[in-house]
Amino acid sequence: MPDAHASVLQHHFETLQQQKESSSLGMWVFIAQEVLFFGGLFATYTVYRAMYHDAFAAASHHLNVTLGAANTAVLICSSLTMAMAVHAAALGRRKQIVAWLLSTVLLGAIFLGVKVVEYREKWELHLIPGPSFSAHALHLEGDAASHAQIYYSLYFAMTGLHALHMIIGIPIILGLAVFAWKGRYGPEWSTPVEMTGLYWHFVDIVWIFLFPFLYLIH
Amino acid sequence: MTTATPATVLPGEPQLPKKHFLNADYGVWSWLLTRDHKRIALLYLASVTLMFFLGGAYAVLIRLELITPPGDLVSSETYNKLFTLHGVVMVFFFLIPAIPAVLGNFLIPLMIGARDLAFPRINLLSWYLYVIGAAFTFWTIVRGGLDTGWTFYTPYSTVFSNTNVISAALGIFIAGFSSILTGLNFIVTIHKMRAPGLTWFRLPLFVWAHYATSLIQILGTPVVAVTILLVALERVFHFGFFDPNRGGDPILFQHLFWFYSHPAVYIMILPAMGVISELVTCFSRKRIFGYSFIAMSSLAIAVLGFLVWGHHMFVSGQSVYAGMVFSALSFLVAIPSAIKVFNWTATLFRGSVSYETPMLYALGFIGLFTIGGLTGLFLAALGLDIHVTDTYFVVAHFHYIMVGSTVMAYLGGLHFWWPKITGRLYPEWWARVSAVVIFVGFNLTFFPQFVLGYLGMPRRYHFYPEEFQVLNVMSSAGASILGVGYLIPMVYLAWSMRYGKIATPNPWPATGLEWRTSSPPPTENFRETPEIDVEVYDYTVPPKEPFLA
Amino acid sequence: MSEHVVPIRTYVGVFLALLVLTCATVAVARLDLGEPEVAGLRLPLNVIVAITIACAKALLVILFFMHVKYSGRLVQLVVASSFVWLFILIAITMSDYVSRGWSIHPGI
Amino acid sequence: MWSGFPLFPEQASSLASSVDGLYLFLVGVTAVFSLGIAGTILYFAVRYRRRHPDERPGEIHGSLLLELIWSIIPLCIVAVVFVWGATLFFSMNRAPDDAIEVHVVGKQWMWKLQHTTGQREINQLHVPVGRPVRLTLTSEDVIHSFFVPAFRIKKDAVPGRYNMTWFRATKTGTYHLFCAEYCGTEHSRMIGQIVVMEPDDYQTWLQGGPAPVSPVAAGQKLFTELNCVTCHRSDSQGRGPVLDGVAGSSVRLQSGDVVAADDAYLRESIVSPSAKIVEGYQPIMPTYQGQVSEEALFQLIAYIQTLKGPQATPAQPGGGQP
Repeated sequence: MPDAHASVLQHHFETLQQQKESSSLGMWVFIAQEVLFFGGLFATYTVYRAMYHDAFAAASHHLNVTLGAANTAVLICSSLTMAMAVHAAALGRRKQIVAWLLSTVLLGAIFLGVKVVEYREKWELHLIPGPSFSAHALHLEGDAASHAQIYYSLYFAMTGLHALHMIIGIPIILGLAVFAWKGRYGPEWSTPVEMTGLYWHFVDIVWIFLFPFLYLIH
Repeated sequence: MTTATPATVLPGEPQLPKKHFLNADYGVWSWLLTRDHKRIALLYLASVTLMFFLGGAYAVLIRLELITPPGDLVSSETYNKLFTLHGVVMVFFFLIPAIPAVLGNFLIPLMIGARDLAFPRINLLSWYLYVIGAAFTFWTIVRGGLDTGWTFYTPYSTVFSNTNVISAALGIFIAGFSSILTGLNFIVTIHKMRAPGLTWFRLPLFVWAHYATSLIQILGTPVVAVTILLVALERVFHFGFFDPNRGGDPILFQHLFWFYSHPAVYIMILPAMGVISELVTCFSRKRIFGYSFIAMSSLAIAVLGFLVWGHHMFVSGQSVYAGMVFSALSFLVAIPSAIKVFNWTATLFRGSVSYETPMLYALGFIGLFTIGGLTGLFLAALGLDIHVTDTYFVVAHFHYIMVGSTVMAYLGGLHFWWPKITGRLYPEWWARVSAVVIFVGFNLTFFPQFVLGYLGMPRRYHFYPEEFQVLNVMSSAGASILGVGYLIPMVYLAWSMRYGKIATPNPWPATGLEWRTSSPPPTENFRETPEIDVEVYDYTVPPKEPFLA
Repeated sequence: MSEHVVPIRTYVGVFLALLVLTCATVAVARLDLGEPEVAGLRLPLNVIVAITIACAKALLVILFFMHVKYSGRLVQLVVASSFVWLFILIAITMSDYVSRGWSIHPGI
Repeated sequence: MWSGFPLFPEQASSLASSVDGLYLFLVGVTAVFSLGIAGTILYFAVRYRRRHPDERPGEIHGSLLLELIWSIIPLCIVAVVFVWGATLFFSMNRAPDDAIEVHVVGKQWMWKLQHTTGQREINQLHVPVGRPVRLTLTSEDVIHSFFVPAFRIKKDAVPGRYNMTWFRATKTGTYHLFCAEYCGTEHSRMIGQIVVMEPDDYQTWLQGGPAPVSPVAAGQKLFTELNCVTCHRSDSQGRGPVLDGVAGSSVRLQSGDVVAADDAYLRESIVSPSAKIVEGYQPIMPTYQGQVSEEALFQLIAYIQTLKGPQATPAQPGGGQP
């Protein structure tokens, strides 16, 4: 597809190879930035977990491990479908790309749906940090309740930012699916799919750490 | 004015190229939707200049207030907002973007022989993020200001302040991403877009410095972004992160904040050092002394800079042992900085030194940076820092680094590349005068503050004891000179855009690829992709011919 | 670099390994592995196992799904440095908290 | 305005001259280096000024030897400064054992100080010359910083925790006390005085005014009023650990850690009782966060410190003797 080749090469690059490598490096640098962005939260988490271990454990026991584990599996599945989409894009299999991308979106949506269920449960039990927070459901009182509130503050900040990343990712993947349907991606040029894949896998990795850190405190 | 008006162009006089990036297209949208790194650099130039004078206006009010010991000009509430906004505007909206986003943006593609940065759209997005961040800051000001200090220390910022912390925090958060994306663009560009034959050790040191800066922007900025976000969550939704009444630790905020904000000082100073390396070689007409040591010291500063943040917290109650480690590492940063100063000095040796304005700024930079750097040793020394931290000693120290050094380099660089950017020369006589005025004014303003600080005058004080008045008056007097010094270039640079003498492609003359295209450069920078076979800074031969059609 | 087409077998293998590790981390969390003391340091085994499994999973995703195994040195360097910086942030911050309780009368 | 125009702060504590020593050393280093560099630059700039517009000087690439020299010499200097500074820092953080205790609470925008003898002061601290004074600092609201330039000491008063600093005044007189950490609107008014007196005058000062209630007595009263005594009985039959002799001992916790029962630990045990559970006890104690002021906490701790434990028997896990 020489025409497609010419249209995707941006004017300031010499070759398509240079353009692909730049995109890939750019995405990786962006992910490095993301690592440090979540890193601030993980550092906060580490400090308080070491400080208030017991309250964190008690508070975490109220998370639904089954839902968390199921969601982990869903996200891993979505990573697989994303990887398959990238694979199909590299081979230029138009319908396969679309199918894999849409299944990724579906799995992402399931994850978010489960997250909504979990959040609602916390809402009903007054576990949303703030003035209405009550550690009653956790059977904690006094200072332990405050520390449980720190746990829930971190829980919502971390899972919330993670979910936000997914919410940003889903429309991007949908957009890719549209372009894929139009036959934009093939062996010559599939960088957008690849880059979105990297982003999506990164979001998966964040969850891989969030799950044991938030749900499985012993 | 010593320059002629361009009423008549004599034969043999340089002429502007017919087509260049400034006249490639006309109209507001040709600027607001541009993807040309040179135009984006000029958008940044206009915005950071605006922010510089806004921040400067706050400084004027602060210095006016401090002429007398009692707080008689403004109320304490207002005074606190003045220094807070001075800090926020200057740090996040002037110093951090100034050299990278203006000079770096304009020059990096030119210096490496590329047609643009790797991601032109993201480059434009960076500018828009900057503008949105600045808009939030304006909103903060209009709504009544901010009084937390630019450091946003908790729990004051999260629980006690009654001012507009949220909008200010959002502004900084957004501007942070502007900075991250600029860094990302630079890293990819420097890695992937270098002209054929331009190997790493042939790169100008300006590029090396920006590479190191970008590393900090990428690896540090996200941490302060998320920290600011936590402050906002704690303030708006009463999440508990740093509030001691709910078991939070305010010192954790300081760790997270300084993890970025100490390296942020290197975001300001590393590009400045890059500028100085260019200026010193050009005006000594001699290869930089110890090229690889200067290049590597930039990286060393960037990496070591991440390991020293705790030296802002020696009196906070941080563990004594952590304090010792931070102190030791802080001293190590002094070494690469010293290496640079010595190498610049050695570059002059047996050179052919001329004293055009950029060189005056460069020499001024070396002097002020030396003092700023050496006073950093006072603050890294544990037992001594206890006395001087949070006093005017610190204020003087970081102004020597951030204003004395960074702004000097910024102005020096702006003058140096002004002919390249606009195609016209600035009036040399006025420029030299203003360089001297700024140097003198700066020292008069900030040197007394070292003495004040050691005497024990705390920073951020609206009222102060009478015995500190003489030094404060000296400082304010110096500030008025400094202010004039900053206004003069503003005037003649604006004037020269229209009336300045037409510049040749290489007026100094200097080596470096940016001088081998027309002034101003065409939109695509070079008519043909340049090929490089020698390293930059080869001053033994007359300047090479430009790559012109 | 990104031209390398990874066989589907690899993806499925990695996927299965990730699922197995997820089950393992849940299962291990139900056990109390104790906190044996080694050379004066108490090692909370549960935490160590959980982190190890999470790191293994992340590594699988990074190496295979994200193709870092097949990427150039530069990308590998970027990935490594982001985690090194994360480590710097957490480790140095924690060094303050860990040593706050230490006496400043070191037996003199 | 020219009256009293000092260029150097007064030295009024035992540490001041050591800090100034390091300061002057560094001023010397700064002067030598900056004048040296400036001089060299000026000399080069004049000596090698451009004499002809087409002048092309020869190349010099660099010199490894020079790079090594100008890396190693500064490294040696900063190593000396580091050790010097760290030594000073350690002595600043290690109060002599015979120090007078003063409790300091920072609050927007005043300093509240209390002596062990019971005298309370606001924005003023009277101390005898020649005796070490140990300050335990905390804050009721935001972070403040206790700064006495003449003593060269400064320490943040951080809400929720205790920080410590100390000084030994060497000269009688009145010295500035500043809040050095920005704390809000009236930050620059959060100032006070340290009055250093001859020991005899200090004794007179202590005896002047109405007879104060000592913190220990106030703490004992609180201990009873807050019903602490119900659980913390001295006969090991209570639901809480025995407090006799706990202050200054090592306590083994439920988690297996052993912690030193210093002021900070005692404070935490009152406001965050669940954070560190003593081995063998249940986390049943309610928090006193917000119910007991920082000053009352100091009093309670002062009282607990007086509970000596000669009667502690090995059967008491709360006693903490492993």
